[in-house]
Amino acid sequence: MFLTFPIMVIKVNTIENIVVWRWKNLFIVGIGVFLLSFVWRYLIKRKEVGKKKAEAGELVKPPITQRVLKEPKFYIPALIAVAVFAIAFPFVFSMYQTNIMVTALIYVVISLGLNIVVGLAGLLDLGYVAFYAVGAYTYALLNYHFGLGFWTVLPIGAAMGFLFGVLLGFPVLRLRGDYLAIVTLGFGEIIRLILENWNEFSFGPSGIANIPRPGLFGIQMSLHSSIIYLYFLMIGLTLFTIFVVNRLQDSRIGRAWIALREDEIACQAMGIDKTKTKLTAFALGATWAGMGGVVFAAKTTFINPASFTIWESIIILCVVVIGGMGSIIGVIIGALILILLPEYLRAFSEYRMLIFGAVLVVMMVFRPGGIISDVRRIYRFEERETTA
Amino acid sequence: MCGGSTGLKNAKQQHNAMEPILEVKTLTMDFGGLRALDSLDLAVYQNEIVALIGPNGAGKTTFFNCITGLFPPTKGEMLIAPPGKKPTKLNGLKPNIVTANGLARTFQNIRLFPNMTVLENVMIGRHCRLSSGILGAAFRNRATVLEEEKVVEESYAMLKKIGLDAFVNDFAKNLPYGAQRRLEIARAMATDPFLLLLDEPAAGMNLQETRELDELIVRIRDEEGISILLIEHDMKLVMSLSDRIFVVDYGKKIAQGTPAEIQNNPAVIKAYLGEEIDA
Amino acid sequence: MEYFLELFLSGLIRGSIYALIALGYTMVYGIIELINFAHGEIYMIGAFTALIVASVLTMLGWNQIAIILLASVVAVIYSSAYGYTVEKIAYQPLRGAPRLSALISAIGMSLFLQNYVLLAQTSDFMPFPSLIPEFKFMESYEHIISSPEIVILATTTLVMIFLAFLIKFTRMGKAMRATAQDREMAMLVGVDVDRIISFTFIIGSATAALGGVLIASHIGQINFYIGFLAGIKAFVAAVLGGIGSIPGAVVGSLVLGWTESFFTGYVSSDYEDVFAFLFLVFILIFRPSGIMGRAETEKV
Amino acid sequence: MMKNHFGKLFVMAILVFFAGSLMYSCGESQKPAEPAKKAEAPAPKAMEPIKIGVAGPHSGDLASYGIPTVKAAELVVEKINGKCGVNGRKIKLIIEDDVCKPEVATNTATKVVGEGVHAVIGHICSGATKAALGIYKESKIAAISPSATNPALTQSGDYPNFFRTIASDDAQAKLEVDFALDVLKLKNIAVLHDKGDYGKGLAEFAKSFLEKDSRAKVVLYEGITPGAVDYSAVVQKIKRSNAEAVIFGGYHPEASKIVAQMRKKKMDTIFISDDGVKDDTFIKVAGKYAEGVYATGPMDTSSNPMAIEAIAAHKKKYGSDPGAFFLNAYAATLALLNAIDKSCSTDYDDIVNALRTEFVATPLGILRFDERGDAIGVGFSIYQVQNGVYVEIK
Repeated sequence: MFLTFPIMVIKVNTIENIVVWRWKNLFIVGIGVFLLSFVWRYLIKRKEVGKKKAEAGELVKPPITQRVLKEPKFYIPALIAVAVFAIAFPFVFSMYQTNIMVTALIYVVISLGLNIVVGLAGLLDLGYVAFYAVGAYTYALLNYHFGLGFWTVLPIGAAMGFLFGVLLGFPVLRLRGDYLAIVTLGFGEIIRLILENWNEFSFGPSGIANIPRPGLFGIQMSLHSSIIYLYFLMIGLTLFTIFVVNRLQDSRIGRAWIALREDEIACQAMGIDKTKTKLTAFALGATWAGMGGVVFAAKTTFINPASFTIWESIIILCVVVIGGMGSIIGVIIGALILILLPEYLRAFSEYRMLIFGAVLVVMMVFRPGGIISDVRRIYRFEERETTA
Repeated sequence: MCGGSTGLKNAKQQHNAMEPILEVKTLTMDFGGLRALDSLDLAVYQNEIVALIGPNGAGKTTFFNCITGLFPPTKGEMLIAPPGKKPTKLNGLKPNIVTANGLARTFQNIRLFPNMTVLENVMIGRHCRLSSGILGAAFRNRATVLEEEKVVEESYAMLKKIGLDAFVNDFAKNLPYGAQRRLEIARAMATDPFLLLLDEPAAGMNLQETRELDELIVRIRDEEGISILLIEHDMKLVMSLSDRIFVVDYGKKIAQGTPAEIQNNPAVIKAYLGEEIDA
Repeated sequence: MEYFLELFLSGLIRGSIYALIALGYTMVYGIIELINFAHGEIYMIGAFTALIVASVLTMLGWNQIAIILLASVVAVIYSSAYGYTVEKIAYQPLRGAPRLSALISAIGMSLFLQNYVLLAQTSDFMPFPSLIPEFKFMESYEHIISSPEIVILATTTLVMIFLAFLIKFTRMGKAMRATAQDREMAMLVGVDVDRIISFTFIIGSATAALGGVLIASHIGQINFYIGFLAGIKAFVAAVLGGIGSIPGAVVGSLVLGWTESFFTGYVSSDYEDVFAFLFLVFILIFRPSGIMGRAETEKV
Repeated sequence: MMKNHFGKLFVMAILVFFAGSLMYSCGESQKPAEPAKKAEAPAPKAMEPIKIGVAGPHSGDLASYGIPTVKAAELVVEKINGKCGVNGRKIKLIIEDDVCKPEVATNTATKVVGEGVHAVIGHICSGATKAALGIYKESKIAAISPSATNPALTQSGDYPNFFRTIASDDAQAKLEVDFALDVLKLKNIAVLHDKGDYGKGLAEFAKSFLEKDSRAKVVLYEGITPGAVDYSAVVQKIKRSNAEAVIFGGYHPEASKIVAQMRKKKMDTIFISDDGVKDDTFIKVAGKYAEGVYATGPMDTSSNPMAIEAIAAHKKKYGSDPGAFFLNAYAATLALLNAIDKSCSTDYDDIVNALRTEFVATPLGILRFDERGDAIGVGFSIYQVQNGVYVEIK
C-alpha cells in the first residue's frame, strides 16, 4: 500500500521554465507518510477487531455518547451547562468569537433543515444552497426596494424558501438517489447563475451592499452590541428550529419521512403519498434555508452570488453526514465542528483546507455513521400502556 | 364491519347473491416481451380466505403488484367494492390511494422499516387514517396531541392482537424472522383494510410458527371481518386455511375451486410435478 | 450553415473532452455506486505529472514525440497509482457503510488532493506546452479543426472502444460486470471483489490521466482547480447519458457539449450553464435513468 | 502552534473588552447596558504599538493576489520600525485571511477589530471589501485597499472610511474605450466578460461608454463561463460578429484561452483587456499568442526611485519578483503611516483627515486622497505585449 506513496512525493517540484528539485520535501513527506501509514494500519486493525466483536456478541454496549444522552442524570446538568455557556458566551469571549459563533449557529439552523431532507427523508440534495441564496436575496432585495426590515422579511424569507422548495421539488421528485442529487445540484447552480447574470434583478456579481443588521424596535446599536444581539437572535432561532424539527420528527409527518427513507415501496404500500411526503420534506428543509439566508444577509451586510456556490451545499451536507444523519444533536455538533474548525485552523493558514479534507476522510473512515450515530428517538410508552 | 358470519366454509353458496369485494377481469401484464399475466380473472367475496398458488415465477406477486398499484397493468380491469359501498376501479390509482381504499398487503421479501421501532412501524400503517398536518406537528395543537395519543393506543392494541407487544420498542431489524413476518401483517392491518393481501406469509417459518400464523389468519378474518387473499407455497397451510384456491401457471389461471377440488385437479398436478414437491 | 458546422465541431470537441473524464466517473459509479468526487482531482494530477515530465524532458532536449509518449505514460502510471491509493484509503474501509459516508469521504479526498497540489505547486496558472505536434497535412484545415482536436477526438473514440472491449470480452470485464450487478453474489462465485474494484479505479484513473494530458495541452494552462470544474461537468454528462453505462457516458458528453455550444452560438453564453442544467433536468424528467440508462424496476 | 493560538484567544477576550468599550466612547451611539466607565483611557497607551490590520486572501485559489500585499506591508513596517517607528511607537501588523469571500471577510473584520487595530490595509477583493467595510465603518476604522477597484466603493458615498491606491474600474474601462476609438479608430467592438464581480463590472462600463459614443458600435456583449474547458463556441461567435476588436473584462486564465483559440482559428481580432490580464503570467501562459494584446494597467512607475527600492527590498528578502498589487500595497502602507505620523494621532478622524490633506511620496508617485477616497495621481495606462513583455504605449 505505501509503495505508492514515494511516487506521490517525487512530483513535489515546481515548474516555471526552470525545474526546482525539492529533495528535502521528499524526505520529510516520505518519513511522515511512513509513520502515518503505521498509525493508519493500527487504527484500521482496531476498527476491524471492533467490528468482529460486534458481530460475535449479540448485544454490544451502546456507545458512551448514546448512554450519556439517554441518562437524564447526565443530560440535564449537561443541558444546563450548555445553556449557561451559551448565555455567557458573548460576554466572555471577544466580538470575533461571537461573530463566528453566529455563523456557526446559522449553519446549525440550515443544517437542521437539510437534515430533514437528507437525514430523515433520505433525499440527497446537493443544491440546498439555492434556498439559502433565495432567503438572502429576499431580504436584500426587499430591503433595497421597499425598505422592509429584518423582522418583516424573516417570515417572508421562510415562505420564499418554502415556495422555491415546492417549485423545484415538483419536477425532481420522480428521480431517485444520485439522479436526484445531480438534478438538485443543477438547480443550485441555475439559481446562482441567474443571480450572477441577471443584473437588472439581482445586481449581478457585484452583489448588494449595505444590508442593515436586524434592529430592535428601532434602537440604534453599536457594532459590538448588534453582534451580541444577532447572537442571541440566532440562539433563539436555533432553539426554535430544534424545537420544531424535534416535533416534526416525532409527528405523523416525521414518521412518514423516515419510512420513506427506509423503504420507499413499502412506504407507499402503507398508504403514504410518496410525492406529497417528499415535497413536504423538500419544502420544509428549504424553509429553514430561507430563514438562514435572511440572517446571513443581515449578518454579512453584503451578499453576492459567490457566497452560494456548490461548495457551500457540500459543506452543509458534510455537516449533516459527519454529525450523524437524522440525529439533531449530532447535526448541531457537526455544524459547530465543521464551521468552527476552519476558523480555528487559521493558525495553520495555508494548510487548513488540506487538514479539513483529511479530517473529512478520517472521520468517515473511522466513524462512517457520523459523530452521533444511531441516536434515534425511542418511543417510551410502557407507562402509558400499563394504564391504558 | 360485520364480524362474525358463521357459515364460513359454506360461504361459497352465498357468493352468487353477493357482489365480490375484489373483482379482476382479464388482467394482463407484459414486461417487454414477457407476458407475466395473461387475461387473469379472479374474484374475492367478503369473509373469504382465498389462496393464490402456482409454481415459482407463475406471476403471483406480479398480480399483487398490479392490484396494489405498483405496476400499471397492460390490460384488464380491477374493481373493488368495500362492504356496503359502490365498486371503484383500481386502474391507474397510486399505491397509497389503493391502500387508502382499504387494500393492504405484505411483501414476499420482508419490507419493514428496519431502523424504526416495532411500534413506529405499526404507526406508519395508521398514517393514511390520520390527518394532522405540518403546522399541527410543529405546534402540537390539541387535535394533534389527541390524535397522536390515539395512534399510540391503537397501534399498541394492534401489536397485542398479533402478539408482538413484548417487542414494542425494539428496532424492527432486531426482531426474529417469524416476528418480522407477523409485524408486516400488523402493519398492514393498521391501515384498516377490508381485504388483506399476504405474499407468502409463512415463508421461512418453522412448524410452530406456521401453526400460529394459521390461527392468526383465521382470527383476523373471524374477529376483524377482514377478507384475505394470500400467496403461499406451504400447501398444508393453504389447504387448511383457504375457502377457495386459484392456481396460476405462466400467468394463466389453470384451475380454481375448493381445496378438495384443487387437490384432485390433473392440470394442477401437472403444473406442480417436477417443479415442486411441496404439497 | 458554415457557422452551424463550426458550432457542431466545437460542441464535438467539448463533448470529447467531457467524455474522457466522464468515462472514468461512470466506470467507478457502475461498480460501487459512488460519485467519486476525487475523480476530477485525479485528472488534474495526471495533467500536472505530464507537465513536470514534459518540462524536465524538454530541458534535457528530447524530441517531441518521445516527450509526449513518455509524459503520457508516466502520467497514466502516476494517476493510476493515485486512483488506487485513494480507493484503498478513502473508499475501501467504507464498504458496507452508508453510501453518503463514502460520498463525504470522496469530497474530503477531493479537497485534500486539491490543496495538496496547491501547496506543492502554487495556485498560479501554469503554461502547459502544446505537446501535440501540428500535423503537416492538417495545415490547410487548421482554421476549422486543429491537430490537437483531432487527437482528442481519436483518443476518445479509441478509449471508448477499448473500454467496451475490455468490459464485454475479457475475463476481467466479466468479473467487473458481475460485481456491478451483485457484489455479494460475485464474491460467492469466487470473484475477488476488492481486486476488481481496485482495477476499475486504476483503469478509470488512467483514462482520466490521458484526458488530463490531452486537454491540458489543448488548453495550454493548468492549475490545481481545473479538476473540480471539469469533474462536475463530466459527472453531469455521465448522468445525462445514464450513469454506469460506457456508451452512455460518451453520448451524454457529446449531447452536453453540443447543447452548450449551440446555445452559446445561437442564444448567449451568459446562460450557457443554466441551459445545460435545465436540459439535464428536462431529459431526466422524461428518462429518469438518463439517455442510455436502463430503467430499473425494483423487484418487489 | 494550536495551543499558542488558544492562549491568544484568552488574552484577546480581555483585550477586547477594553477595545470594545473604547469604541463606544468614540461612537455617537451608546449602549446603556455597557457602562462607559470602563473606557477610562489607559495612560500608557502612547507607548503601545500601533496596530495595523492586513486582510486579504492568503490561502485558497486567489491567494496570489493577497500575499504580495502582506509582503509589502511587512517590508514597509520593517523599515519604519527600524527607524524608531511612527511618533515613537512601533507598528505591529495583524495579518488575517479572508479567502476573498464576503462571509469570511466579516469574520476577519471582526477579528482585526477585536484585536484593536487602528487602521486596515485591505481587503483585496471588492466583494470582501464591501462586506468588511460596514464593520470598519461602525468601528471607526479607516481601510486602504491596494486593489479593490469596484467604483461603488468610493462613488456611492457609503464608505467615508474607505481609500484606495488603485483607480476604479470605470477609469480603466474609459481608458480602454478611448484607446479603441481614438487611437485604433475601431468601428465594431465585441465586449466580453467572465461574469465575475470585477470583469462584468468593467465590461458594463465599457459597453455604456461605447454606446454613448456614436463612432463605434457594440456588436456582441457576452459573459463567458470561467474555468470552462474550451471557448471555441464563443470564439466562433466573435468571428461571425465581424468585430475588429474584443474588449475583455476578467482575469488572465480565461483571456489566454480565448486569445489562443482566436489565433488558432487564424483570427487577427485585436484583444484589449484590463488589469487582471496585465500580468506576466498571461504572457507566459499564452506564449506566442500573447503578442500584440493590449491591456490596461497601473501607470508604469518602475522608474520611480521608491519603486526600484521597494522591488529591490522584496528581491533581497524573498528572493523573487513581487506579485500583483505589490506597489499599490506598498504605497497604501506608506500613506497610512504617513497620515498617522502627520496627525500625531491614531484617532479615526485625524487619520482620515490626514489621508485627505497630506501628500505622501510613494512608489506610485506623490499622492493624496480625494473626498471620496480615490487616490489623486494614480492612474492607468495602456500596455501592449511586444516581444514577450508588456510595453507602455503613448
